[in-house]
Amino acid sequence: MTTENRIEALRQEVRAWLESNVPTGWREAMTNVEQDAFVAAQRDWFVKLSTAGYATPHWPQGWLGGGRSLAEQKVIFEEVARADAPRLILYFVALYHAACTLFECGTDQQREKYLDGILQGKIWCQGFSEPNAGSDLASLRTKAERRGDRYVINGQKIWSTMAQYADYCLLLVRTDNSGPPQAGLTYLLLDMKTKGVSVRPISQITGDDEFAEIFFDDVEVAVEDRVGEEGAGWAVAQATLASERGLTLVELTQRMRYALPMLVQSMRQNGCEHDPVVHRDLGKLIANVDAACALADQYLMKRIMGDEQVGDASIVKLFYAKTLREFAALGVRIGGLQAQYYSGFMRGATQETGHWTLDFMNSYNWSIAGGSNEVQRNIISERMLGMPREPKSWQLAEGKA
Amino acid sequence: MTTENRIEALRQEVRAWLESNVPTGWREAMTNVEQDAFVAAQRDWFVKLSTAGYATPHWPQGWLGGGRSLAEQKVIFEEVARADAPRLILYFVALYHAACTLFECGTDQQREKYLDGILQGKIWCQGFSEPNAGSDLASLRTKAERRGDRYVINGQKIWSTMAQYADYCLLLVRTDNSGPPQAGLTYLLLDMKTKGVSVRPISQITGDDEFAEIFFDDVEVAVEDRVGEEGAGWAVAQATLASERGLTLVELTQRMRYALPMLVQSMRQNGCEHDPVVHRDLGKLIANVDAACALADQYLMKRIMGDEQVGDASIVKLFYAKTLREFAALGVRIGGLQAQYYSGFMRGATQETGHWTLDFMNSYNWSIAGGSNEVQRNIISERMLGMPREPKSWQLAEGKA
Amino acid sequence: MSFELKELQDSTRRVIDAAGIAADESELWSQLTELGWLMVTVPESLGGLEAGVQGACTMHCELGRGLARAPYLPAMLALDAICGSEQSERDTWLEQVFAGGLITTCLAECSLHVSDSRLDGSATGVQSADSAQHVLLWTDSNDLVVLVDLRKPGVAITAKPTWDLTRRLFDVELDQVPLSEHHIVAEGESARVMIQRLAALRDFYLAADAIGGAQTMLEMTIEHLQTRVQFKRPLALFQALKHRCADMKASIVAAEAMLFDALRRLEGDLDNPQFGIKARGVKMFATTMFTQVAEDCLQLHGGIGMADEHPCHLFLKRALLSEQLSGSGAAYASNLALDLIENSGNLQSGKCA
Amino acid sequence: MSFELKELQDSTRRVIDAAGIAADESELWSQLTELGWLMVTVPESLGGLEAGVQGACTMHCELGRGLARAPYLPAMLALDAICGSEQSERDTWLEQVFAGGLITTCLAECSLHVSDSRLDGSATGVQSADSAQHVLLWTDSNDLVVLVDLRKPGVAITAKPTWDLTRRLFDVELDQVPLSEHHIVAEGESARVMIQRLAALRDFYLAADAIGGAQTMLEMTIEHLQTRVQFKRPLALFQALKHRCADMKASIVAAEAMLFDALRRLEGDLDNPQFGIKARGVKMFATTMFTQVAEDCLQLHGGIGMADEHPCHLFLKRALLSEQLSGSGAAYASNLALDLIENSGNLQSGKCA
Repeated sequence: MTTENRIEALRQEVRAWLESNVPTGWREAMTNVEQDAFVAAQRDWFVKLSTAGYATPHWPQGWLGGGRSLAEQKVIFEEVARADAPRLILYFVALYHAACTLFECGTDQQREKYLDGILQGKIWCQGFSEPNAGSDLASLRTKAERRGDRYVINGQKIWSTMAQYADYCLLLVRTDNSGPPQAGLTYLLLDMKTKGVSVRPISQITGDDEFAEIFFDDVEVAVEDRVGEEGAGWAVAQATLASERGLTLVELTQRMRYALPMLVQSMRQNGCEHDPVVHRDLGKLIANVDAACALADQYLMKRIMGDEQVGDASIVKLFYAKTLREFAALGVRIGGLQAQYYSGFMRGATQETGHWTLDFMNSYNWSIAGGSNEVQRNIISERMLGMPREPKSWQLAEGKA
Repeated sequence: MTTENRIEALRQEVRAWLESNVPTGWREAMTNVEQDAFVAAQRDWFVKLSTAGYATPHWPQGWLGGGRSLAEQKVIFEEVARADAPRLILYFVALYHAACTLFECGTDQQREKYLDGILQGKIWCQGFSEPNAGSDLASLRTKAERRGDRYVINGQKIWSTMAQYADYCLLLVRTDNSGPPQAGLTYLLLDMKTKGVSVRPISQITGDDEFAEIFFDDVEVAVEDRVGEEGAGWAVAQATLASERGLTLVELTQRMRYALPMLVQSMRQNGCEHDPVVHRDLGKLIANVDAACALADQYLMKRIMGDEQVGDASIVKLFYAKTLREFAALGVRIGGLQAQYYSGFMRGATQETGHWTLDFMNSYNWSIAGGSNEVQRNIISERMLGMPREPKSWQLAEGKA
Repeated sequence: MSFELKELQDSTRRVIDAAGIAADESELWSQLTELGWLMVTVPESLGGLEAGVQGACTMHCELGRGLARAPYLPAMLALDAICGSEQSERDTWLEQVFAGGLITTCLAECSLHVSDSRLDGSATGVQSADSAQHVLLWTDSNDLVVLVDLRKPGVAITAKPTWDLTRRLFDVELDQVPLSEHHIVAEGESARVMIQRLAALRDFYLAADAIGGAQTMLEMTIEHLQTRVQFKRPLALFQALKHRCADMKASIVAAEAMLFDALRRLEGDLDNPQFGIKARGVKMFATTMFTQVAEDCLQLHGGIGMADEHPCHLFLKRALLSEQLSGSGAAYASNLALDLIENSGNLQSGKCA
Repeated sequence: MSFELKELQDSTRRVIDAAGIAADESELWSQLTELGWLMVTVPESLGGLEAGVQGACTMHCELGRGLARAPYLPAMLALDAICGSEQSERDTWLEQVFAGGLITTCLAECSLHVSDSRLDGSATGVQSADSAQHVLLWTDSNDLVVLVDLRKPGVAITAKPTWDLTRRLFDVELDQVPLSEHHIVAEGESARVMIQRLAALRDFYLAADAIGGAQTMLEMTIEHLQTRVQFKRPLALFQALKHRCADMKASIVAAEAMLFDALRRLEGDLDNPQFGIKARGVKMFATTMFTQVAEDCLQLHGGIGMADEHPCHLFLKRALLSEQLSGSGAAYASNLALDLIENSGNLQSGKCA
C-alpha cells in the first residue's frame, strides 16, 4: 500500500468511526450548561476518542494509538473538524503539552509516573503566564526556592486554561535572578492538590470562565518533579509550546470552513439571504477562510518536510486571528439586533457557535493569547523580513515614560 | 448690519460674481492640454479674480480686496468651491506663502519690491524640500556661503510646485552647521532668472509635471533679499507654512462634497446606478466626506476664535487625505475596466476630475506631501494624546541598520 | 463650543465622573431628575433650559462617557414629543416627568396599527420599560403618536437581555388596546412631522452617546499603554500602537465635528427633511466609529481586557448594540446614497466632462 | 514546492531578473519563446514539459515579479485551447506557436454570436493584438471556440491604452466574419468545457502574476525603508512601518498558499466545476491583495514613489488593471457567496443550534 493509500484508508476509517461516535446534539447540550456537566461531557468524549486511539496519534509507537506520522495526525484533525466533534479543550494540555514535554525532556521515572494517568483522564493545566508579563516570558517572577530536596514556590500565574479542573500543572518558575533572565527559569510538575495552591477562575467577558489564576503560597514540589536541569526551564518550555506543531490551526481553520453554512443559516433566519451587500461581504470572507485553511495546511506540510522557516507560524496565527474576527463580525452584522440579545454561551465548542456576539468576543482569544497580533507582526518584520529590531539598549528607566 | 448679515451679504455678492465670471467649460479645456495653455488660462483667471478683489482677502487693509476677516475669507473659499471655479494653483505660493511671509517678516523695502509684482501676476515657488529630507526640514543641506553682501548657493531642492514657471522662489538654505540643525537655516528671496539656477520638472506618475527640482550652482543672492536674520530661517519658514491658515482644506473638503454627484454620474454611465453594493459604499463615503467638511470647518472656526490646539491641523489633514483616497478608490471601482483606460489628465483642476485612476494617483499628494500621514500620526499621538516620543538619544550611527 | 454648552458639559461631567463607569441605574436616574437634566431641551416658556439639541447632545455625550445605565435617552425623546403636544395636557405631563416619572420609548422598531380605535402591534428596544409608567409609540402609517400606559390591559412587556450590560431593553406588545384609555400626543400631519423629528433626534442622541463612549475608551487605553511596561519600555512608546491611537483620535474628533456641525446648521430648522438624512449620516458614522475604537482598544488592552471585571468589554458591547439601534449602518448607508442619487438629477451634471 | 517547480522558478527568475523590471516586450517575447517557456503546460507527448498549471503559475508569478510586458499570459491560454483541439490541426498550430508566432486572447469580455456561419461581436482586453496573427475567441452561447485570423476582412483592432504601462490592450471587433476562413478549435459540449477551463486558467494566471508583483513591490519597499534615514534612524526601524510590512507579507504568503493549495487539489481535475469557483476566489483574493500592497507600498516610499521614473507606480497601475480583468472583485465575491448559499441547503444544517 502506498503512503497515499494508507492515508486515505485512515481517513475513511476515522470518518466512519466519527460518524457513529460523535455525540449527537452536543452543541445544544453544551449551551448555557453548568461547568460540571461540561466536564462530564468532555470526559466521556475523551474516553471514547482515546479508547479508539484517536486522541494520541502523536505519542510514540507502543502507546495506545501512537506512532502516527504527522501526515496521519493531520488527517485525524481534519476529520474531527469535518465531523464537527466537540473540541477536547479540557485535555489538550495533558495530551499535547504535558505528554510531549515528558517524552522529550522527562525522566523515565516521570514518564512512568504521569503518562498512564493522562490516558486515564487526568487533567493538566499550564502555569506559564503571569500578570504584567504579557508575551514576555523572560520577565516571569513566580519564585521557587530550593530547600533540601524540595522547591518552595510563591507567586501567581494567570490565563491558565481550565486550571480549576486540573489535577496537575506544568509550572515555570524563577530559581535565579542573577544571570540573564531566561537562564533563571526552572520547569516543574505540580500536583494541584498540594497544600498552598489556590485557584480563582477568571470571569470572562463572554460570561464563561475558561481561564483561571493560580496562587502559590509556600507550595512545595519535590526535586524529582523538575523537568530538565535547574535553570533549563526556558528550553523545556519551548518544547512544550512546540508540541502541537501546527495541528491546532489545521483543525481550527477547517472548522471555520465547515462553519460557513452557519452564516447562510443566519442570513435565512434574518431575511437577508438575497441581500447583495451581504453576498459581497460573505464572498470576501469565503476567500479569506480559504486562504487561512491553505496557510495552515501549507505550514503543516512544511513541518512534515522539515522546511519550516522562522516567522511561518506567526503568519498562520496572525492571518487566522484576523479572519476569525471577520467571520464573527460578519455574523454580528447579519444577526442585526437579534445578535445583540443575550444568547448565553456554548462550552467546549469551536470558535464558531452561531452566537455571533459571543463568537466575536471569543475571537480575541486568538488575537491576544499565545503571542498577540502585535508580537506576531514584530516577529514577521524582524525575523522574516529582516527589518531591524530596536536595539535592546533602548530602554527607559522603569516607570518613566 | 450684524456680522452675520455682512457675511451673508458677502456670500451673495461673491456667488453672483462667480456665476457670471467662472470660465465655462474649463474642465474640458484643461483636459490633456499643453502646459502653456494651462499657464495662460491660470493667468486669465488670476487677473479676473484679483481685479474683483477676491484673490487677496487675506492681505492687509489698504491693498486691493484686502482687510477681510478670516470668516469672510472662509466664505470666499466656500463659494469658489461651490462654483467649481478653477483652482489658482499657479499663484497660490505668491498670494499666500510669499505675501504673508513678506507682510509678517519682510522689510519695507522687500514689500515694496515684491508685493505689487504679485498683484500683477508674478509667479512664486517654494524651495524648502530636498531629496532625502522628507518631512525633516532640520536636515536641509543646500548651502549658502556669505561672501561680502551676497550669499552664494549650491545644492538642490525638490517637490517645488510649478517651479518651471516661477519668477521668484522662497528659499530655505543652510548657512551654519555648527549649532543645533534648526538654528543654521536662513531664508532668502531668489529671482529664478539668476545665473546658476536650473529647473528640471519631475514627471509624475499621473503624467503631469506639477513639481520640479531646482538646482543651484554658485547662485548669488543679495543680502538685502534675506528675510529675517541669518539663522532665523526656521521661524520665518513656520510663518510661511502657517499662511493659509486652514483655508485650503475648507476649500478642498467643500469641493469634495460638491464632487459627489460625479460618482453618481459614473454609476449611471457604468450601469450600476441601482447596485445596492455600490449604494452602501457610496453612503459610507458620503458620511466620511461630511465629516471631513465638518472637521475643516471646525478647525477654521477654532482659528477664528483663537482656540487652536496643537494637533488639530494634523487631524484635519490626515482625515482629508484618507477620505480623498476613499473617494477616488470608489470612483475606480465604479469605473471598472473603463477607468483603467488612459484618459489623460486635467490641469489645475480639483482633486476630483472624474478621471478616477488619475484622481487615485493624485490623492497621494495629500497623504505624502506637506507632512505625510505617518508624520501627522506622530504629531497626534505625541503632542495631542501625550504619548511619549522616542528619546532623541535613540539613534543609530548613520548607515547602520 | 459656546460658553453655555461648555458650562453644561462641565457640570454634567462632574456628576457622571463622580458616579463612575456604568453606575447604578436608579441612583443616577434619581440624581439626574433632581438636577433637572430632563429640562435641557424644554423651552424656557415651559420652565425648561432651552439649551436645544446641541445642549442635549452635549449631555448625551457625557452620559456616554460614563456608559450611563439610566434611560435618559428615551426620556428625552418622549419629552420632546410632549412639548410638541396640545397645551392643555402638556403641562400635566411635564409636571409628572419633572417629578421623576419615567416615560420611555422605542429605540428600535415600532410596528403598530389602529383598527376600530384599538391598537395592535409591538415595539422593540424599549429601554427600562419596567421602570416606566408610560411608553411613547407611533403607528406604521405615521399618523398617530400615543402615550401608552404600560399598566393597562392589553399591554405586555418582556425583558430582552442584551450583551450590552448597561442598557435594559424590553419588547412591548399591544393586543387590542383601546385608544381611548391612552393619551394621543399628535395625529395626522403633525404626527408625521413629529415622528420624523423623533427619529432624527434618536439618531443624534445615539451618536452623541457613542462619541462619549469612544472618548473614554481611548483615554482609558492610552492610560493603560502609558502604565504597562513591556521589555522595559512603556507600551505607549511603541510607534505601531501610537499610530493606531492617532487614527482613533482622528475618527472620534471627526464624529464630534460632524455631529455639532450638523446641529449648528439645522438647530432652528428641526422639521427640515435634511435634518433626518443628516442625522442618519451622523449616527452611522459615530456608532461605527465607536465599535471600531472599542474593538481596537480591547485589543490594545491585551489579556486584561478579556476579564469581566475590567470595564473594556462594557464599551465594546454598548457600541455593538448602538450600531443596531434605530437602524443598521448598512440600511443608513443605502439611505444616504439614494438621497444623493435622487438629488443628483440635473444638479452639477454639467460638471463631469 | 516540489523540486521540479523550484527548478522552474529559479531558471525563470534568472531570466526575468536579468531582463529587469518591465523590460522591453518584444525582446522578452523572443527570449521566452526561444527558451521554450511556451511548452510548460504542453504534454510530453506533444513535445512539451508537462509541468501543469502549477508549473505555469510558478512562471506567471516570476513574470509578475518583473512586470513582464510580454504577452505570455494570453499565449498560454491560447496554447491550452490548441492542445485540447483535434489532433490533425493541432500539430501545425503548435509548430507555429513554438516558432514564436503569437496567438493572443481576450482578458476581459468576449461577446460574440454566429449567424449564417458568420461571426459578429467584439472582445475587449486583447493583449498585444497588433503583434499577433491570431486571436482565440468564443461565443456567448459557449458552443464555439475559434482562432480568428486578425488580418482577414471583417476583423478590426483598436488600441486601448491603459494606465497600466506594462500591458498593451486592444479591442477586437468582428463584423460578418465568415467562419469558414478561420479555425474552429472546439464546438458544442467540448467548447463549453474548454471555455470554462480557460476562464479558470485566466483567473489562476492573473492571480499568480499579482502575487509575483506584490512580492517584488514589498521587497523594494523594505529595501527603501532600510536605506532611507530620517531623524538619524533608518525608516525600517519605525515600528508602525514594520507592522504594515508584516501585514503585507502575511497577505502575500496567504495568497500564494491559497493559489498553490487550490492547484494541488485540483490539478488532475481541470474540468471539475469547483475548479472555476476556486479560481475566482484565488483571483479575487490575490489581485485585491496586490492593489492593497501596492497602494501602501507607494505610500511608504514617500515623494520618490510619485516620480514617474521610479518603478513604484508601474506596480500599482498593473495591480489596478488586474483587479478589473477577467471579472471584478465585487462580481466574484457575489459568485462565491451564491455558490455557498446554493450548497448550504441541507448540508451541515443540523449544526447550527
